[in-house]
Amino acid sequence: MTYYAQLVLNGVIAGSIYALFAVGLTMVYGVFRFINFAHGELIAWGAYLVLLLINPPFSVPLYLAVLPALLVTMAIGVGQDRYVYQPLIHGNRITLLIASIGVSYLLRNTIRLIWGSDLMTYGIRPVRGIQFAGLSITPTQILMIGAAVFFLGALYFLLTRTILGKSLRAVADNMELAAIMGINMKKVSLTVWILASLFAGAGGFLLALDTNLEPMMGMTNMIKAFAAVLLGGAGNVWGALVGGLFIGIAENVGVAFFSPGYKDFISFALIFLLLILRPKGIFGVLAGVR
Amino acid sequence: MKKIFFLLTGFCFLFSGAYALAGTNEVVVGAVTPLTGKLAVYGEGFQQAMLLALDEVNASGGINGKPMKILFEDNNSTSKGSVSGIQKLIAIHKFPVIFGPAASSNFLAVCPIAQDNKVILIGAESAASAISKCGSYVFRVFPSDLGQGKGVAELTDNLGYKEVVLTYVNNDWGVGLAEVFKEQFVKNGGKLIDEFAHDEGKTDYRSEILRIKKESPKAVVNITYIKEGATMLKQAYETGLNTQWLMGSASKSPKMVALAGGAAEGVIGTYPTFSQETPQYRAFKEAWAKKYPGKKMPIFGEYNYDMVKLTAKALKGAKSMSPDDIRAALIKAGKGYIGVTGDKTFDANGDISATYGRWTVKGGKIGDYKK
Amino acid sequence: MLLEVDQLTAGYGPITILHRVSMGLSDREIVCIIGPNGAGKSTVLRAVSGQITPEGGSVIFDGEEITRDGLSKKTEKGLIFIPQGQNIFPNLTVLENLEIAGSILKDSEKLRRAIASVLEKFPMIMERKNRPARELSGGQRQILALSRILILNPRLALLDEPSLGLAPIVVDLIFQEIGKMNKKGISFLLVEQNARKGLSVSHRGYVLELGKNRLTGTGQELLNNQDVQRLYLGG
Amino acid sequence: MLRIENVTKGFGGLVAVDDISLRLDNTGITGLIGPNGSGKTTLFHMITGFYRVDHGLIYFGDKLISRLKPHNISRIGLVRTFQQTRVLPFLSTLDNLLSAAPDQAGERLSSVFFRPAVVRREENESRERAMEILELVSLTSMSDQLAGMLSFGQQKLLEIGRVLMARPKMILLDEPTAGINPTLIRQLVEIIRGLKKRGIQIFLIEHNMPLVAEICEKIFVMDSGRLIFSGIPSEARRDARVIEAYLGREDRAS
Amino acid sequence: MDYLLHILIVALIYGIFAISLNLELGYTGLYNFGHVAFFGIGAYTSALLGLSGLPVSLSMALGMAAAGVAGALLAIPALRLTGDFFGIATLVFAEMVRLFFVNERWLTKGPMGLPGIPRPSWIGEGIAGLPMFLLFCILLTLLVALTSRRLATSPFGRALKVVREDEYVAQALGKNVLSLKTRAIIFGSVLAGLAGCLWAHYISYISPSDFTLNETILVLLCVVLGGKGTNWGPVLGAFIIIFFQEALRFLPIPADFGRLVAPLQGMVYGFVLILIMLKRPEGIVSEYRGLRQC
Repeated sequence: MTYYAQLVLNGVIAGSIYALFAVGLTMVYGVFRFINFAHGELIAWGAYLVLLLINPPFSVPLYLAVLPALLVTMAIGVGQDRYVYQPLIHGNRITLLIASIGVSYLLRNTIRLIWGSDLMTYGIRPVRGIQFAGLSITPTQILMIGAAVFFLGALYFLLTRTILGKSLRAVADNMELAAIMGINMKKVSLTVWILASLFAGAGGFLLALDTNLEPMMGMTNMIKAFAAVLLGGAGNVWGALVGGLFIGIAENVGVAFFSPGYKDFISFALIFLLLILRPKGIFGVLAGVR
Repeated sequence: MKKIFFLLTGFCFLFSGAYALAGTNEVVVGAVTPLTGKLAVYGEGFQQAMLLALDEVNASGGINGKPMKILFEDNNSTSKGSVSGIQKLIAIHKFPVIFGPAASSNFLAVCPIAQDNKVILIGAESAASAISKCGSYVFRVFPSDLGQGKGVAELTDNLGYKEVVLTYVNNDWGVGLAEVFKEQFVKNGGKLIDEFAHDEGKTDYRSEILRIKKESPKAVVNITYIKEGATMLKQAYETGLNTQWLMGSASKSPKMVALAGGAAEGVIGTYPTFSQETPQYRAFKEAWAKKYPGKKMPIFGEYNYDMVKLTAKALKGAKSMSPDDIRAALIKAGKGYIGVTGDKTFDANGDISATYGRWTVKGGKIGDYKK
Repeated sequence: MLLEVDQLTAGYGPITILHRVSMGLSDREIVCIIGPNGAGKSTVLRAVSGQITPEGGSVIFDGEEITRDGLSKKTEKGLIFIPQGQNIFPNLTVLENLEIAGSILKDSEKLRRAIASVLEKFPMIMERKNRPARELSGGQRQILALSRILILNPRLALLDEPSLGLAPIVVDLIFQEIGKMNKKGISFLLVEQNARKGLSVSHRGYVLELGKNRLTGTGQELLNNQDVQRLYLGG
Repeated sequence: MLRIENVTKGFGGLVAVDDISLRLDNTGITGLIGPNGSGKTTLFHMITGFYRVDHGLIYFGDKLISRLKPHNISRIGLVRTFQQTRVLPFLSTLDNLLSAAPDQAGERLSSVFFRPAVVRREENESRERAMEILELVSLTSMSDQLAGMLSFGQQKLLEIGRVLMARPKMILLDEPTAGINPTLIRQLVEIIRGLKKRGIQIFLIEHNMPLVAEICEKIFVMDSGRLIFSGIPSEARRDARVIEAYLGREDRAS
Repeated sequence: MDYLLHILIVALIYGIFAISLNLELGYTGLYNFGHVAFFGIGAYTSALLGLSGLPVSLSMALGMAAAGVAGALLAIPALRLTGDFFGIATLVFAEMVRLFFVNERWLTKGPMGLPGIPRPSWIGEGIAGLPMFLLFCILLTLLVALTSRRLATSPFGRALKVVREDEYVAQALGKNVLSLKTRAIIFGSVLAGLAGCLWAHYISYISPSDFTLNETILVLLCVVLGGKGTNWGPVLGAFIIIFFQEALRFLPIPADFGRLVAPLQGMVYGFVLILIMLKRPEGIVSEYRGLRQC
């Protein structure tokens, strides 16, 4: 039994990070109505920028490296929007999607150019997990869950308690009406990109802290996040959160029943089935605050 | 339309320029090497080792007075890239000898091309047993899987583990080795409690680790690479899995130990070995430290070094630069040749034989395992 | 005159809907625009409010030319627009809808008080203030949309078909509210399809047909005008 | 010819079309009018199969069509236009028409590859007919222009022409005159009358009342999803319920 | 010269692959981001059958058929989706197919790949066969391009374009949208399968890593660069891309910078893709060439 409990716990840890990625992806979808393929690269860049800062010539302590790295990640996110997506926003959504694939390719290969394809780490020594009730969890993982809870809590606060956050939801709800009501669209779109990049970058950092860095890490996790987005209903922030947890648990528990070679297959199959059976997500548009 | 014209002209210019590249006053050998892509982590080390050997060859007079050169073609770690690369080396440069790409899948993709073109193809790190059947122009200075799979099985047996969990990286090399291991292990009376593949290049193997932990095996045979091995060891340590890890040769690397950050302590593995007490090895080690100060010796670097040295010897002795003459010279050169990695006498398949050693990690360093 | 629209020409992309439409509205006046479907009534409101940019003509508000100002600039000057149909945010709560409606107010204390007074005024909305607005009935939604006028207290409100899709009794309620707000000093430019209803609460009316001015007069005059009926029903 | 029996359609809580029954015999030109949101376009969508009916039956001739897919309904001669003009912007004007030709053998892959002569002959015939129609809608000189580049009025004409190309028995026009200038309206009226002379039935939603009065032999009036009147246009003007639907109720007005 | 033959063969195979994607993406407006799946299914089927001793031409035909069947199987559920969601569904489908190749070792030998795939018997093995193989590819490319042209200029092709422009209008004009799209996908899949078969029998070794998203992006780039919805644009695009890839080998890049080539190449692809979308979404050869645009 503890075996399954531990699998679920691992799923929750993985899922909380997927959720961080997914809420960003779904916010962008909610406001701009397109799937940003390059979201994964924000994840990777967040992680790699920290790596850049902790190594020579900067040699900044890890905890000091995070903030500047996240700031640069945000700049990348805002830059994507400013130079690629904004000029295309009124055209075909497919044009946007292809352009975002282009952005993803460009950013990922820039990582390869700078850091190579090799696996990297922050060089932190592994620590024995803390044991309780037969379950094991490492301090880093506790930090991950804590950070995910903190970020998602902050997001909840922002979206439900501040005018800016409410404006953001209003734009996702009805863009035309939001414009009529004098909501500053530029500010809202900037906020969305900043939040999406922040969450992606922070998630990427945490993921790298727990495991390793490699150029494909963004892409791999973006696919998972996308499954979470679909599960929660595209554009639905809380749906994405639950979806992230679900994907995390599903693929981890799935290992007990399938060959681990099929681990990714579970996410993919889930995406495929969800798209076909419930294009609006399990929770549909009705659940939660959008 | 104009743009297309310019583009095409540009390509033509590039292609035509290439023919002028190879001069006649030097002996050039081609190499298809993974400088980019997923195997680039090893490729750079291979390249450095080859260049080290090259320096030594040229310092001692080159190939009968002509300097030797290696032209590296990247293969992007893919079979498509390997085929394109070797096609270019053969067709444009017409090199009679080519050093083949790492990873058996890539090597297997190019070996029929070499064989058909009557070009000598030499591999320094491809282990798949299928390579033995590639043909008469294909050689390797690296032992076939067959031996190593048996080696791991014997190690397991010797250490007294009768029931183990087997996991292996889900690619050509991992699967091939795992199959040889399984056959031998079961034949020796061992039993596999669980057996599964793990994906290459993942950053999270915790669920796989749990699957192992569930069986609480005394030992786990993990046939995997540096990155995957390090991640798994680290996460097993965090999870509190106490077991004896048994590994193959591809994860024997200081880099693996560094990545695993202490969690690699106590791992035991096998590897095709050669004595490190020989003067050849000491010379190599010194030369390496001199040319690449501060850089760790790469995995399989010794084999790449031996490959270049042996090839140089063969080229010196070849009657002409025709493939058949070189082939004969290579076989002759290999006979009784003791390189850094031991005896390089080729058998009928172009394979060498090898002895298998055992490595372990102790105090953060890789050393020989002794009972 | 609070609002003077002179020779306004406007449309969407290649299609021109309004052809040199002119109209005026005095301070504290309710003016209703009526006309058959496709006459361009809603387009007048969109062009005046700044949702679309007019192709020609001018809009003067309180003595100031605002023809090409955008929505938010006009809102700041005291001219607000409440569109027809989807005029609330269904997935925001009622309270949040009110907050967004007043989000251009810089003074948050003032906003808080304004919202409190709106909630006090409409108990049926108060009851559901923390529920998503999509759960409201049609009439409640319209009240919620109109609350924006109470919160922002503008000089002039442009309302597009406030009675659309509502039961007669609710329509009466809506028009009563419009009357009350007008007494407090807010002017209205309405578009109504329900011509009798619209004209009955209005001081004056304009009749449009195919994007052109057709008739004008006081509400009662137009109600009694046979031409109006003919316009709607042909003949 | 078109028979609608007790048709109902709702969206969520809202009943858009409420138990409508009507029939069109060989009237020639029939109008469907009503205030905004009265359910006219919804009814059109149901007749042409774009919406499924919740209840009720629709017959065209003797054929029950209320369960058919839109393309099948189109193929039996009931063809529609859309409220917003929808030409195919990145096809040439001529291709816009050709694409509407019914029963093209060339749309079957087997014919394309194995019976090219048949396809070619058919294409030539279609082309001839398309040129005639272009003549009719005065777009001959625009035949090889991208349809998206035509003026709005020309697009309207092209759309009518395209419907014509489909050899319809009955045409459903959704607000054909919306947003076009009076000259073009006259041209359109002439085209519509020409169609009637060829024996094609016209069923149209229209807001331009004088025009409806001028060209329709019969009209139906809808309000809030219900049919409130059917008869000749001059009677509709005197009908109390129609007046109420358009102008509002008299008793509550003061 | 063999090297040039090799590049030409690869370019032609990608030309066929690009034409097949163009049928869906260019003519029908179906954004299939999982097209490589059919390339892979064609390649694997044909390779497995060829290895089992079936005549190569027969196994190639069966490979194409298998790709077509797979296309139909994908089309039936996925066509319920439109636009970008269809794109994602197909992308995921392709990854599932690849994972199947990786994991079903009893059939595909998994990541070991399939070596020694034979060529058609009338084409010689090895170098001697290259000119013949090139000829074979040229003939097939011409055949495929002419077929695609015949299709595009036929009423069928016109109907596909109507579907692409406006599904509602297509329905109102009596077009069975679902059937047209399904047929376009099947046709596209069969041709992608052909490209896959050619690839497998040419390169003689295939493994699952040859059929990743990267290949889809490469062929997508060929189509949008060359000009989607045009007949020769995709082939032109394929030639430019393949020649560009190979030309990079000739740049005098110092060995130390060798590892930078592939990332730089990827960056260029990404950048070109963005640039095309921003500046010239219709590609080099425009579909609207010859039509007046005022």
